Amino acid sequence: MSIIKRKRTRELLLIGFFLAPSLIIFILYRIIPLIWNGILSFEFWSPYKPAEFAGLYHYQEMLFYDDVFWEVLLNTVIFMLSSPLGILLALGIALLVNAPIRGRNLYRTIVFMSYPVMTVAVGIIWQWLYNEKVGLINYILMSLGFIDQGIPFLESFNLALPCVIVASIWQVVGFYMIVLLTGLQNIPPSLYESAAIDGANSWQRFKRITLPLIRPSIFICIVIGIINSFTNFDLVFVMTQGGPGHATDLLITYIYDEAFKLSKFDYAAALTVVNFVFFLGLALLANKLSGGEAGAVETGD
Amino acid sequence: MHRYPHWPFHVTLSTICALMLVPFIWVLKTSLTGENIFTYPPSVLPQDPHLFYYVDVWYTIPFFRYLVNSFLVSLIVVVANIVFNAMAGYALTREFIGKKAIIILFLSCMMIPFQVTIIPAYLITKELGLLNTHLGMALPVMSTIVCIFVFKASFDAVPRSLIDAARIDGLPDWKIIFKVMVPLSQSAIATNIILAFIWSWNNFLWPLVIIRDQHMQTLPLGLSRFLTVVEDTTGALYAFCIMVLIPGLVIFLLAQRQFIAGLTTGAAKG
Amino acid sequence: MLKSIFINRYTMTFTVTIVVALLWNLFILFNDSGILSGRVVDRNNQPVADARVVLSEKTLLVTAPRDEVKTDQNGYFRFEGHRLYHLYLEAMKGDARSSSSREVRLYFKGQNKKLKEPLVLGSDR
Amino acid sequence: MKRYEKRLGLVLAFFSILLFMTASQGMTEDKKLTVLTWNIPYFEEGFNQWVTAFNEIHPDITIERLDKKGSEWSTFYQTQVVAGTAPDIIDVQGGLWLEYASKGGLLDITDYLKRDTDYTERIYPEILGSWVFEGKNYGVPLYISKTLLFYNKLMFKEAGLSGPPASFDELLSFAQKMAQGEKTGFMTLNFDWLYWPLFAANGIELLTPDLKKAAFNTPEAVALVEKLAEATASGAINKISWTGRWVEPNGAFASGTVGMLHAHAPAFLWFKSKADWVNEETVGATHLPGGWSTPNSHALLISKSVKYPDAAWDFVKIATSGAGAEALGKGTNNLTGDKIVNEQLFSYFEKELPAVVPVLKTQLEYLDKLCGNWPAAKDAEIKEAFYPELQNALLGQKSAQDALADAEKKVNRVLQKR
Repeated sequence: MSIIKRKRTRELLLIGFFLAPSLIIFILYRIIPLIWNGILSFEFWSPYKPAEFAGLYHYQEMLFYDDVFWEVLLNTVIFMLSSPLGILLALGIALLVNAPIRGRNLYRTIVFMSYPVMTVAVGIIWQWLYNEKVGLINYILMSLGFIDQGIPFLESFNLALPCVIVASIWQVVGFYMIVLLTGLQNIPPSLYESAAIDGANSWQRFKRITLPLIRPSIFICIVIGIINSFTNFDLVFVMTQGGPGHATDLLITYIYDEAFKLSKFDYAAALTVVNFVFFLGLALLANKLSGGEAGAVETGD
Repeated sequence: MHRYPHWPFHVTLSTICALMLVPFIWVLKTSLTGENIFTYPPSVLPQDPHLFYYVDVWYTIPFFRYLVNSFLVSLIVVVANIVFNAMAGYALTREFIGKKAIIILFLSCMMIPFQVTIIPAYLITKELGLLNTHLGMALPVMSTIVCIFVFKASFDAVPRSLIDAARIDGLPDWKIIFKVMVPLSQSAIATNIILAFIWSWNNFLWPLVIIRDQHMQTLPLGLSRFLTVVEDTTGALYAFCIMVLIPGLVIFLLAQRQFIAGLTTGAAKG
Repeated sequence: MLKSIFINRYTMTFTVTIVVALLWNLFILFNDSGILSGRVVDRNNQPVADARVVLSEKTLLVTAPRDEVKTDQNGYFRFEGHRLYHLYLEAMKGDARSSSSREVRLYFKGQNKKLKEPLVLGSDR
Repeated sequence: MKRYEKRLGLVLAFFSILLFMTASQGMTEDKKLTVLTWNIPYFEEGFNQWVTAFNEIHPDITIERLDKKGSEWSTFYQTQVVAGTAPDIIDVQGGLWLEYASKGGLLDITDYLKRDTDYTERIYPEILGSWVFEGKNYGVPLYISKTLLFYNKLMFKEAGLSGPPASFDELLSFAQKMAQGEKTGFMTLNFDWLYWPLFAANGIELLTPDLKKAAFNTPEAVALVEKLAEATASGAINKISWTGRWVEPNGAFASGTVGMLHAHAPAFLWFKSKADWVNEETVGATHLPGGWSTPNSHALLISKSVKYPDAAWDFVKIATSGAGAEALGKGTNNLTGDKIVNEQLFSYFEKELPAVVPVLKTQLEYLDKLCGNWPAAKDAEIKEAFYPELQNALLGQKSAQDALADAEKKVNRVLQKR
């Protein structure tokens, strides 16, 4: 009994040791800042003044008076709900470039390439692509005779957000692709071989083997999609600055503006807390839907 | 394996790639001609392309110095990421009390965007005495949750029988990781290398805030030199983007060769 | 096992990059005396002797002269020791000027270069 | 079997050496002043001249120079303020300083200005007045710029127009005449309050004179916004006017498809270096009908936390007057706040860059008709409350009436809030 117990303690120590470096980094750079934000959200504070207790002032302000908050929250949710499109596209691409075909390295590189490009420059290019008068998309549409007049994509309240989402999918699809590709790599080919012997067609093989086994990767992608909806900051910042009106403002761009443009750090902190609670709830839901434990799977052998 | 025609793959992938490349072609073209993007009608082929904007970039900022700094920081980040994430990822494949709590903690850490942590993170880094250092730039991204989960997924996929066999052989845990799990998780390592490198390489706001010394600046910070209001530096701006992009692509090309289906079983024999 | 750490595709790529960079710098070392030579001719393609050739640099749209030489009797001129990579040349003699300043871009500071096309004096004034 | 262990060992050893190396780079504290400039990284030669001149009076103080681009400038500055290491001398654009001044983060320099009359007399009083908050001076002009109207003479000729518009209605009708296909007639920059001259020209005030309430919701304003929205919908006004920053509008004007551009003076240098066709004969520079303009000048201000205020003030004087100001003017192709230096600069530009002279001349005219520079403590918040609503109206999402009413409500709330 005691041997087992000792072994168990040792194992726990080991697990603790393994988790420690990552945990320390996250506590320093995530948890403490979150607590800082949490405290700040109940205060009146600016870099120049000592803090004063504010109670729920900022939260009341946000929930009852700030209609922009609700607008950007809605935008963020729309942005997030669009992420499955990107994931599906990426899954398709990942399956294709996972096949043993010639030149797949090239295809992978091209698809991935848009992810590491600096957003500042790409943002300007996207703005031009969407431009009403001289943009490429309108030019092509007009040359093909679909329209007579350019469509003001980014200047339209209804089209601006979808346009930013398309650009964002363009940027992030390569990222999804490699995460999914990693998942596909984890599937032992022997499973396919035995399934093929059993006479399963490719759709059945996909449904019965591929999909269940890459569930963890899909979970990661969904989480990334959620995160992306509030960290995809640069692209919005460069392409539209949240405009027109607040049509493309996301929570994060709004928080950043409130904090650093308007020096309302206390209010931004309250927004941060709400943002955090909301998205944590969603991530936990995703965790639950994917079978708990960040989408763990047991390989059946 | 199975015989099927390859051409539908090529057709589909070529179409996708062509679409993906459109914005990129303009980046490349502008870096070679410096032309006005807003010219109408748009032209696909560059006129009088030349490489001199790249020369401009090299000399207008201390490019080499920044390159070395970026490289050092990324090296720290990549190595730390592989080690720390593999360790944490392995821990999460084991059963222990509070595992659920740790997973939730990790998930919640992901939900805190970097932009809202700037001020406290700065103060913490100041307390640690790491302002203006490579390590200070690297520290916040030395372990990343996405990659921990990538590792966890890969480790989970390692056949139980293999681990049990190793354990019966009396191998301690850390040996199991580095002798059984890691060799079987090559694609996870590759993903880690690629992502950690790119995140660190493109990191902009954090180095901007904590670095005051000219000699410690990293490449993305050179960007502002090409966005001044009084002179047109379009060509140099895009050339700069390409130059910053290339190392990331090289790393991708090198690491992605690990993505070869069938590795798991192949290695399982040994 | 040492082999696998030190010789793999990462280190190989790195080494090759370093070697190429070294070779390039070696090349620069032997070719950066800042020699820029060329010729000045008039509209009838006759060499112009004793013309002033001004080498200048543009900083934010403003031209700043950096050096000046005169052509020999065959119309040849030669600058030495400049440290520029983007410069402008203009030739003048009396009232005649070259039509517009010639832009010269180099691959590194002070790259030695011989202009193939001569500067044409008084082409449109 | 031992491969991975050794590999790991080597990697870890290497890693720890790296850690040690980077951690051991300490920082030294000495007597120094930090100067934070705003997106002029190319301005090095002149900056070093300032430092040399400064070190002649204060040899014991070193100058640290930082430069940040507009979008990150305030993020950097405020982080430093919180950490207690605020840069001492800061170069600020537009109305951002109001926020800091109203919260007590900036040094009051009124007494210095009163003491050093030989300095103060050189500076344009109207421009110096731009950095007065509640009766106190906080800043002095580093370089001056305000909005003006650029017009594409080639497009004017094509449309049969002879000269710049003389009235606001003419501005709109000219714009309408030039709009066709990919071409548009008019475009304005919109960041800060750069579009406000359009409103000022029609007699619209943003706030009441005591800055306590919104004053813009008038029938005239509704009529104007309706007119602008109509012109925007018809293509007379380019839509980038209401969404772009400066790269896109300037780039569009440089491509030769925009008839008139309402922008600040530095825009000229940018699109001139962008497009070969731009010169005195093809691009005109004039005032908006009525002469109204929004200043977009940069000022040097001093942080409250400065350790050596007298020395900092000396540096500010060196940088903004005499030889230092001249270096700045030549180094950035701008005019300065120093009257005497500007005369020298004009003769310099006439010789070196004649195309810019007519543009710069406009910068010193109509100094009595500056607008969009209200000394309201909540300037930035008012802007955030007002502009999105205006965008709604201009891009046809809301009626002008509704948008202005909503904006009025929001602006008043900002002004009443603590």
